[in-house]
Amino acid sequence: MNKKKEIAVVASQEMLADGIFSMWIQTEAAKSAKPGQFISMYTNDGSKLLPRPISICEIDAENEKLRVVYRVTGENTGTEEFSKLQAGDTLPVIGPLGNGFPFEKAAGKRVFLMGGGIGVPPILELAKQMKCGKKQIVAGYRDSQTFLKEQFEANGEVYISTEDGSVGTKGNVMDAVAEHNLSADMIFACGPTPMLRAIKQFAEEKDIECYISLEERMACGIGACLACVCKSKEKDHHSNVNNKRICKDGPVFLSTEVEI
Amino acid sequence: MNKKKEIAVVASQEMLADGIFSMWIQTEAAKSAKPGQFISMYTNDGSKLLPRPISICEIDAENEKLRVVYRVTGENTGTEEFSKLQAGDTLPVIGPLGNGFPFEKAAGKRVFLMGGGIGVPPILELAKQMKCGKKQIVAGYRDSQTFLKEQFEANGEVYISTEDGSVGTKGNVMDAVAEHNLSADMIFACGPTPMLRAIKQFAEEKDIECYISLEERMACGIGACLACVCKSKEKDHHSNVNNKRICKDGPVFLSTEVEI
Amino acid sequence: MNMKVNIAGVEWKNPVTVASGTFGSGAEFEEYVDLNRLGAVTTKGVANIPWEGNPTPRVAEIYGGMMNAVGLQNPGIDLFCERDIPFLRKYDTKIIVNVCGKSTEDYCEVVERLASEDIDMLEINISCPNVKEGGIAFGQNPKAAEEITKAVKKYAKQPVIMKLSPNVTSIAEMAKAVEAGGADAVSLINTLTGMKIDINRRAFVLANKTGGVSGPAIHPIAVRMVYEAANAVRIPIIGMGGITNTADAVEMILAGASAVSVGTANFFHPAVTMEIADGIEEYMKQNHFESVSEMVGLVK
Amino acid sequence: MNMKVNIAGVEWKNPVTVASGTFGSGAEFEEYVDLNRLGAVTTKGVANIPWEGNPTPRVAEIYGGMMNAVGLQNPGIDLFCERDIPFLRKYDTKIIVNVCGKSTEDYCEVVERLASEDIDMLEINISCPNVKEGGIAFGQNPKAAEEITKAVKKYAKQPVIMKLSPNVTSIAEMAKAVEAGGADAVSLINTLTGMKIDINRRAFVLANKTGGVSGPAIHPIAVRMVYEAANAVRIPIIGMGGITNTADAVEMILAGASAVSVGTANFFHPAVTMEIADGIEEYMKQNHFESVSEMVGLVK
Ligand SMILES: Cc1cc2nc3c(=O)[nH]c(=O)nc-3n(C[C@H](O)[C@H](O)[C@H](O)COP(=O)(O)OP(=O)(O)OC[C@H]3O[C@@H](n4cnc5c(N)ncnc54)[C@H](O)[C@@H]3O)c2cc1C
Ligand SMILES: Cc1cc2nc3c(=O)[nH]c(=O)nc-3n(C[C@H](O)[C@H](O)[C@H](O)COP(=O)(O)OP(=O)(O)OC[C@H]3O[C@@H](n4cnc5c(N)ncnc54)[C@H](O)[C@@H]3O)c2cc1C
Ligand SMILES: Cc1cc2nc3c(=O)[nH]c(=O)nc-3n(C[C@H](O)[C@H](O)[C@H](O)COP(=O)(O)O)c2cc1C
Ligand SMILES: Cc1cc2nc3c(=O)[nH]c(=O)nc-3n(C[C@H](O)[C@H](O)[C@H](O)COP(=O)(O)O)c2cc1C
Ligand code: FES
Ligand code: FES
Repeated sequence: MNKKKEIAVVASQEMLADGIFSMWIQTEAAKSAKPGQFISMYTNDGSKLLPRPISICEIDAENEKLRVVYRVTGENTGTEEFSKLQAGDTLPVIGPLGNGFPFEKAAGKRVFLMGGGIGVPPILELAKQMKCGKKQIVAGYRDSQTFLKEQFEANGEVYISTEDGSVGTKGNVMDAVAEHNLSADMIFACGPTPMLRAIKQFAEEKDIECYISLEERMACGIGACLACVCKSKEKDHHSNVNNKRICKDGPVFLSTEVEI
Repeated sequence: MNKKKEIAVVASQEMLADGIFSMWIQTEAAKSAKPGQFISMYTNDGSKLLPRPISICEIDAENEKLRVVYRVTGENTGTEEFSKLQAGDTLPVIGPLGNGFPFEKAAGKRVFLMGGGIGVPPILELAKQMKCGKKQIVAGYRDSQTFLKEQFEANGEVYISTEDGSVGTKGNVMDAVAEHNLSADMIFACGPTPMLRAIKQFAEEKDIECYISLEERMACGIGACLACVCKSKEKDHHSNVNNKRICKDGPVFLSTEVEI
Repeated sequence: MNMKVNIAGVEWKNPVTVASGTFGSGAEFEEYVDLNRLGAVTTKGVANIPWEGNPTPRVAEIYGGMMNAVGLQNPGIDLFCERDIPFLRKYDTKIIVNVCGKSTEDYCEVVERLASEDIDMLEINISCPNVKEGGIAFGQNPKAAEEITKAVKKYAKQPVIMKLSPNVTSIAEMAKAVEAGGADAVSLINTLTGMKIDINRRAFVLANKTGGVSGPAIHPIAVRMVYEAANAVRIPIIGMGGITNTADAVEMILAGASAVSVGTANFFHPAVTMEIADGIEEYMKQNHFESVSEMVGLVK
Repeated sequence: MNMKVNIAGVEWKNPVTVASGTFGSGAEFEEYVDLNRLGAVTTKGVANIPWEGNPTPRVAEIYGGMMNAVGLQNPGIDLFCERDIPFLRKYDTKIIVNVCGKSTEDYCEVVERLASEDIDMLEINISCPNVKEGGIAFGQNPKAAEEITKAVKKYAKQPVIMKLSPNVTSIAEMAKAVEAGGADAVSLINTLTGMKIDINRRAFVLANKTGGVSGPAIHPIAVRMVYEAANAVRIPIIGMGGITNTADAVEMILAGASAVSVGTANFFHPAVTMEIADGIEEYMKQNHFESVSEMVGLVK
């Protein structure tokens, strides 16, 4: 009984790109957070009761602050409500949740850190904390609004892809890998399912150890409701069927463990 | 099609007494408002959808501002939410609604303006606008927190009753009338039903023209849903039964018209 | 692009009407809504004689919605015909008269009386949970629902919409029963029966003890029932229950409703029906629908 | 003052348990809730063999609540007995095992297996709307409900709570049926069947098309059903559906529930059950109740 829902306080909020917001919040969750974990963010509107799981983008453990970067998905959504919060406003959260990236395993290795779209933000804290041989950050965006790019450049070699070709390689992160003829011993990736599917296939073909962060609708965020499962290759020890809970057993999985 | 729900802006808010708040709001509704009318105030929380009908306490038509004075009825209520609003915050409202006090009829008469509890506030604008022979304001409170008393004193002769006897007559407004041996040709009253019942009886016994402002649960506030009816003596022309709508035909009724 | 819909032979200019009992006979909303913008106006239920309705409190707020036990207060068919029909006829919209009663004879009397009136459709409320006799009794039993439909159809000169209760095990069965009885259309859902207790007074919040739950809280249940009914009958469905915005209305149509009624939302957003009519048009444009009927029941 | 309640011969330290499926087997909530503070823990439904459950998405947010179609994923009775019962036994709370199945035989197999286990009560879920076979079929038909109750009672060594579906015309009739079948208690309500459509993708939000609606949105419907059931049967009632705070819980008890289960609220307020247990105690103090049973069904 050491965890609870907490009323976090917004420290700052800014818009990074069209519909993409960055928020620093004051929360105890920062003390124990790891890259690749997420927090459940709750609205202050009684009609919207379920959590919005949002990945941790940066951690300032000392000052007990977390940064989240998120996309407003539409009108009258929870994320739209979040985007209107200002410094001093409150925000109920639970976290940190999930397993996080096993970045210790990267020591000495040549690594791809791959992020696509709104999967880019969690890669930042990972890039900051990871110690490895060669840190190759491959970030895929829609267009020239390459949010967080400067911060990535301070933390590794950066390759950019954009769907419209306005910056870096035209196409997705795999196109950037191909264009620059990059290679790696290990992959950490977060992004839309089609991107993760391509990365998983690439990694398995080349026998690269690959960790991917998955997404699913959640209700509890803590492993109790069985809403957020993905298909696992083996029978999961908890569920006794071929299902793993993304919120609790993930969101980060070894690519060979799961079917997507 | 000249009316609409409007997003009013809070101009100021203060606490007048324990759990009693006063708020000035910027709203077009001020332009046409009359004493005894009310506004429907809506929460910003999607779980609480019905209006909170609140009487108009003061009108500043020129600056398009209205004052409401209201009681927070409990935790997690709409009125509690209102009490947390600060200058600049928004508040959806519809109004002005209802008929208001027919105060023109008071010209030259000796009048009682009677308010009890949270029925005191609407008496203020009435006292300010009413022109009459003798303006006797009788206000009943719970205890020594006699909110709005100073403003009443600037607008007529003031008699106070308190339930605990800490200020003025111990008891209710009728006790104050008795103690001071007051008399009148016309009464305007707002307050809890038992008080209105006593006033109605008093007025009818003495054959005094008496207007009382009633309360009932509302859903539409504009006369469409038939939620807020009271029993009327005669068949109401609109309903064709012995019911009148408090939101539309009232909230102010000639005491002999209604049964309470 | 065509916003028109044809409900049992009656052409509405758009698929948006109001739910009975939430809009009076339109007069009170005249200041907030241009009634010409509605496909139809559905009136508050009317009986053969005036009804007083239930004691107050008649409404209560609930989480994400409300509960009512108005009990079908109404001025009776005579005053209704004299005052409300001429009022509505001034507008370019269809008139749907909602009919209530305590016995088959009551319903038939009103329907017969309306046969000679200038109105467009009849909606027969066999699903009001707030009156002791009649109403819901017909609405929770397929045989009784079929019988009353047949009886009413004998007297009806206008197309008959049967309004169904959600307080049943199988809405599909109820829809089939009224279709078998000759209904020209069905509307659903009426309110779900609920109860609220004031724990401080230790008493029911509504004088009637129970009331009908409406508003956004019931929307997903309504969508499911519209879907089930649409898969059970061929007659058109007017979908309602918690519709509060364009998305809710479109959802109902995609589930199988040929038109939609907006109820409780009128109380907290009086202009909502106009916004929804515009919103549906906008949605159709963006998604390249030529007519409303293309959308009806599209999601299977 | 006495917070204890006696449900079919089993004494709980207070009237608060969790609704099946919203609390796992307690392990995941151990970090958020002191399980010793609960009158009982009701486990996620368990079947004779492991079930995979439904495809994702399995949940959707709805106005004032949620919809789920988890489809009773569970590890099967063997792993359950081996792992979950010993885990729960570490705590000073009663254990209610929720049982699901696709056929009478399935249910009986699990119940028989549990006869020799150290658990306190059985809750038989005949009301899950999210699995094709079984479940709801028993829960929407009084005869079938009575029969399965009888069958299960033959094998049961612990008191049997029958869990009822709200998707019925008469909850009173269902409660009477399971009472006639020998049920020791009833619990209600399970979820109301709902549907949500994504109008942009023009597809169902849940992979299962329909799902069970839960959360505050359904609370007034649940209170009404508890009231109706309480007036129909003598066996105790465990009330649930949208309980989110102390007032909601007290309301259920005043309506006729001897104990309450908190479900969906755990998802957005993990410590809610402890707060409600404290809140009920506080309410009893303030209102001078000596025991919970004095409050049960007090509002008539
Ligand atoms: C582990 C994890 C990490 C995530 N990290 C981020 C991040 O860092 N930044 C970011 O912008 N987004 C992230 N997402 C996606 C984010 O959770 C959704 O975009 C967000 O919940 C949508 O909420 P809404 O209020 O905008 O939409 P609404 O439509 O109002 O949401 C309704 C419900 O659906 C759920 N939902 C909707 N879309 C998704 C989705 N894609 N995944 C899960 N639930 C969804 C919501 O949580 C809510 O319960 C993450 C998702 C997961 C599972
Ligand atoms: C014409 C009129 C004028 C009023 N003027 C004032 C005023 O000037 N100041 C003031 O403090 N109060 C006034 N009231 C009472 C005020 O409307 C209620 O106290 C308020 O609605 C309670 O809302 P809540 O959010 O605190 O309570 P909640 O318990 O959250 O309310 C739940 C629902 O019940 C309704 N409700 C609860 N109590 C009442 C009540 N007494 N009358 C009507 N509806 C109620 C609410 O409007 C809401 O729809 C007036 C009522 C009416 C009818
Ligand atoms: C205050 C009120 C009064 C109602 N009166 C009637 C009525 O007279 N006849 C009828 O068939 N339905 C009546 N209803 C039910 C509505 O027409 C509608 O079926 C129901 O409220 C669900 O829609 P909604 O959630 O959009 O309100 C009433 C509903 C409310 C809230
Ligand atoms: C995610 C989820 C899973 C559920 N699983 C079960 C289950 O396994 N067995 C069961 O009898 N009820 C199950 N239910 C129903 C709940 O136990 C409860 O009856 C219902 O949700 C109403 O209560 P609530 O509104 O407090 O959640 C489940 C509900 C939810 C939300
Ligand atoms: S969201 Fe409940 S188990 Fe993952
Ligand atoms: S509140 Fe609807 S008629 Fe008065």
